[in-house]
Order: sequence, then structure tokens, then C-alpha cells
Amino acid sequence: MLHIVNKSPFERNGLKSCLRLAKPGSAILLIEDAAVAAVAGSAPAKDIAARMGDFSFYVLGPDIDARGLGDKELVDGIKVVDYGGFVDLTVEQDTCQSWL
Amino acid sequence: MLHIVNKSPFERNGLKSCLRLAKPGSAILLIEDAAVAAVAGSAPAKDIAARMGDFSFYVLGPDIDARGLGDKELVDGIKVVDYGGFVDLTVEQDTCQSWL
Amino acid sequence: MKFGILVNEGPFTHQASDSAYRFVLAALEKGHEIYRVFFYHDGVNNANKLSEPQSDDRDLVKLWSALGTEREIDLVVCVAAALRRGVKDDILAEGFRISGLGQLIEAGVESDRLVVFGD
Amino acid sequence: MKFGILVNEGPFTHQASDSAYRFVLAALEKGHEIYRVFFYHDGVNNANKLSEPQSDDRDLVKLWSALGTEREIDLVVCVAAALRRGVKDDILAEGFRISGLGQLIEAGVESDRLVVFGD
Amino acid sequence: MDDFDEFDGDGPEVVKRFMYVNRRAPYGTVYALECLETILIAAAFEQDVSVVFMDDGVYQLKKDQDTAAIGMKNFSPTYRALEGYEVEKLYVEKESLEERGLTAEDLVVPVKVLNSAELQEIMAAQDVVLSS
Amino acid sequence: MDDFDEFDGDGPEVVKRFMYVNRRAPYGTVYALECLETILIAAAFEQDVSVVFMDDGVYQLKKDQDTAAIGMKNFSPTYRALEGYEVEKLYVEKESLEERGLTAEDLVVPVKVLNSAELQEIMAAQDVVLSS
Repeated sequence: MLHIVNKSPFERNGLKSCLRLAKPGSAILLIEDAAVAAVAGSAPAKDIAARMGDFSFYVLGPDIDARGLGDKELVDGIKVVDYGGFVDLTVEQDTCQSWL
Repeated sequence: MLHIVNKSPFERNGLKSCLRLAKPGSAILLIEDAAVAAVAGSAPAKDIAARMGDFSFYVLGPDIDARGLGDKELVDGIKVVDYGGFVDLTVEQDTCQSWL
Repeated sequence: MKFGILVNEGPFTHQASDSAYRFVLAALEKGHEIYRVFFYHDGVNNANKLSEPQSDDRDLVKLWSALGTEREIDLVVCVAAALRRGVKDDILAEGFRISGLGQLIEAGVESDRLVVFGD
Repeated sequence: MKFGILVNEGPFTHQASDSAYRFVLAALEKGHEIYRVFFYHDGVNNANKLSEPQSDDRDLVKLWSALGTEREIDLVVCVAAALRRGVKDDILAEGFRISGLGQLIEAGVESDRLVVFGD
Repeated sequence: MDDFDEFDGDGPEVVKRFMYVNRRAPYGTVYALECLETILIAAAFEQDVSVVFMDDGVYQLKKDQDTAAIGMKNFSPTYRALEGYEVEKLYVEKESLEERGLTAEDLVVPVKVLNSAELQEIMAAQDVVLSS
Repeated sequence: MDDFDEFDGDGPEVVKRFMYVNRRAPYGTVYALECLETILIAAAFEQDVSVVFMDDGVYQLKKDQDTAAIGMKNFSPTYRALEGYEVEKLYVEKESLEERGLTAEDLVVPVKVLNSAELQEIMAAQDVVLSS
């Protein structure tokens, strides 16, 4: 399963609920405003780091760059993908679920 | 100042930010989905109860009723108003700020 | 007392337009004046006269329209936001007018209270 | 692989429509098939041909329209959601068609993956 | 709920597991209502449908909703009609209920209350997951 | 940003304190951009304008935004133009910056960084507060 999170975890509970309901082994992709969670050091980033053993984490590079966070250190182990990589993830995983 | 909060604090950070930025002595009115925070016992309800000395809290009755919470015990000290009461609050307070 | 009202969201998707409408009704009932209702962001969609809700649902475009015409409330749709979203004179419901953001600032200046409804 | 796409929000207000559009482009580039793009909730506003963004802004209605006509992608606007929001044939951009929610379920059944973009 | 006409009656041959995930309170946004419309249509397609209510989505099922004063239609009775459409797998997350001080007795329909670990398994077994 | 024409130039006589509160990240929603459009218009009305960036609103001011790959216009340079419109009171909440691992050096314009207690006082002194 590919879980897609698109809202900033500073603002909304989507990432939190996703981390609670996603089955270990799943992939989690951060897009749109959720991309801000990929920057190391914040509370949501720590939530992600703590689950790095359970999930494969990805973030959409274009959304990181748009928000001026391209120069920031990301959570260790999170992989940056472009839209093509987003498509590949949906192909590799058998289903996808958006946490709107 | 009348602070108007309209989003569920389970879902979003509007109430939290309002409680941090509102000056003690202000009035805080919960409308729309934020009305759910008025029901006693939850974590957001406790945040409200903890600040009962700093603020006057109000909740829009029609929004509580719509969500089927009319029979639930509310946070002690929170006052229920209707749309007319909402209007009165904006008149009594010199300014209003919506936490969207 | 004179009220300015800002509506940031369209009909149906968010309760903002409903809440604003109920607030305006209650204010009028209490004898207050509504200086202007300004529709910004997706709020411009409240003026789309093609809107046709199910028969057992409230019809917000008609409700606002009636306020504008019958109660002579100034309903202003932001031109910049409306252009972007395709709300133009062709589909503008009766009682609304399209104008600039300056009308929002003016409402803030001229009203005793500005109340914002949004998402 | 065959993709179904669900777009829940209109243009501009949320990034959902942009993200969906970029995803579709990337999928086509990789040789995948787009079985259908279904526009639900405020997503129906993506089909409003009156939309006229500022000249230096992207024009999502045109971009989707072009995908529909030039790449023969099936762009379906939900009739129930569209009626409510006033998106009708009079203002429907080229390349879109209005149909029922069954088309969304069908897209779920017939596609290998259904990807949802929303708020 | 007026688009049954375009369903051709034969039904697609594939049966997939469709899950609808509801995470928002009713009335504050239209998503609860429009998701319900989708579920009613989906039922006609003879797919394996399940519906999850979690986070603020649990409020959708709260008994005694009274929308008269907000001027909107109370659509909560429609959840009771789901059974007639053979939509019988209604799951509610236990943690979400408890966090909001609600119990299964507060709800307008009988549901299966699952903890997040149980719900995880069911979610992971779906073919199509719709959310709004 | 094309509706200056309907401003009659005389300006209203009252001067009020207008505050714009930005609490959302850019690009994920349009609110940041459309609020900026309002501020530019407001400036022409010779009101006392201040702008607050807090919560995810602080990302609006982040340096080095590059929107090429998302196909949207990078409007962050416009914040630098605010000074030319005599919009000079830009406040950023310290707690919001810190929570996100950002500092004033990360921002595209000089701002006044205030803690929430200081910002409280300024908010409480406004006549009109706009948010979106």
C-alpha cells in the first residue's frame, strides 16, 4: 500500500492518522504542504524518524523546492522523488490511499 | 476581542493557536466543526477548561445540535449562544478575529 | 451597528457561506445594518446563478440573491478572484455585483465590525 | 498500467488539481494509460470554461481541456456535484463530459490503480 | 443520488474491495454527504464495499443530529438505509470514538468497532480506497 | 492586483489598524497569494497595515522558493515589494519559526520576530483582523 499525505502535520492530523493506520511495510509519500514534514528537526520529522523501521518514506521534491526547503537537511532515510517517481511508487505498490 | 474558531481541534491547529495568541480577557466562540470541542472530557475540552480563567468561552448551539451533541455534557463554564447571541458577542467585543 | 461580512468559501463545500448567511439574518433581525457582504477566494462561487441544489437542500445562491434584492444588501464579488474561477457577468446571480478588492478594505473602514467566514 | 484519477478540489484554491495534472503527465510520459479522470466535489470547477487566470499564472481549465482533446483522456465531471455548484453544459470546457458517479466506481473497477487528489 | 440511470444493470464482472474512508465531521464540510452519495451508487455496482469512520468522521454517525437551526438537511438517517443497499461493513475506529468521548451506543447504526491494529489489516487488504 | 482603478484616490478619512494574519503554507492552497493581493490593495487605502506570519504562514516568507517543477508562479518576491507600498510592519511569530526549524535568516524579507506574548498585544490592538 502507498499512503499519500498532502497536508502539513503542523496544521492537520492526516500524517498522525496515517502513521497510526498504515500497516508496517507500507510506503508513505509526502506531497503538497505535507512536504514540510520531511525537513529534519521538527516534531513531525521526529515522528517520521521514529517509524523509519516500519515504513519507506518518500517526499515529492517539487513540493519541497516550491516551499524553499530544497537546501534543508531532510529526515535521515527519506527518499526524494519527482512526479515520475510518484507514478513509479503507485505502480510498485498494489493500492494507494490518500489521507486528505 | 472576539476570537472565532471554526475547525475541529481534533483535525486542525486553529484552537491551539488561538489559545496561544488570544489576550487574556478575550472571548472565544466555537462555531461549525469547532463546536465538537465544547463537549466535556476530550483533550481539546481539557485545554479549554484549563483556560476558563483567562477567557470567556462560548459555543454556537445550532452547530452543537447539528452534530448530535445537544445531549452531551459541555465543558463547565462554556456558554451556549444562538446566531443572535453570536451577533451580540461581536457587538460587545470591539473587534473580531477568525481563526480559519 | 454597521457590519461588514467577508465570505471566503463557496456554497456547499464548507459551512462558511451558511454561517455567514445565518449571521446576517440574525444581525438584521436585531436591527443592525449590513454595510456590505464581500465574497473572496472560492466565496465568489456563491454568485453562480447556474447552481441548482437538490430540491430538499438549501439553495445558497438564491438565499443570498434574495437578501441582495429584497433587503438591499450590497453583495460584492471580488473581480480578481472571480475571473480566476470563471464567475462572470454571464452567470452572475441577481443582487450581486462584481468589483475590486478595494470594496473589502472599504467595508473594513466603514463598518463597525468586520466578521470573516471561511475554511 | 491503467490509472483512474479522482480530483476532489477546484483549480487554484487547493493544489489538488495541479498535483493530479502533473501526475497524469508523468504517467503518460512513462507509457501508462489514463483510463479516466473523474472530477468530484469542488473538482467540478476544473471544467468551468469561463475561468480566466492572470496571464502569468497557469490555466488549469485549459491544461485539462487540452489533455482531454489532444491526448484523448476521458475527463468526467460528476453530474450531482456539478449541478449543486452550477457547472453545466453552457460553461463546460471542451474535452470534459458530465456523467454520473457510476463513472467513478467504474474507474475504480477498470483501472489498476485509483489515485485520489483532494484537500 | 439521481444517477442510477446510467448504470447498465449488467454490472462489471470483476469484484473489487472498495473502501470509503470518512475522517471529517458532517455539516462543516460537504465531504460526508457527497461520500455517502458515492457509497449509495457504489452499492449498485455489486462491489465488495466497506466504509470506515475514523477521526472526526465518527461524528457523521452520531445519533440525534438536529440541523434545523443551521438550515441544512440532516442526512444521518441515510446511514440507516445502507443496509438495504447491502452495504453492511461499517467500521468505526475505537481510538477515534474514545478520544471524542463517544461509544457505539451513541451511533445511529450498528457498526463494528475495531482498534487501529485491526483496522490496519482491513485497510491493507483493499483494492481501491476512496477518501475525501 | 488589477483593481486599483476603482480606488478614487481621495482615500477614506478614517485610519484604522488592519491586520492580515497568514497561517498557511504557500502553494498548497491559494490563500497566501490572494491575501497578498489584498494587502497590496489595502496599502493604497492609507490604512495602518500590519501583516502577521505564524504557524505554517511562516513558510510563505522562506527564501529560495523554486516552483518551476510544480508549474505555479513563485510569488515570494512580491513580499519584498511590500516596503515600496509602505507596508512595513511584518511580524513573524518566534514560536512558529522555531517549531519549524527556521530562523529570520531563512526569510526573504526583514521582519520583526516576536514571541507570542508580544504578538498578543499587537493583535489585541487592531481594529480589523483579516484571515484566510
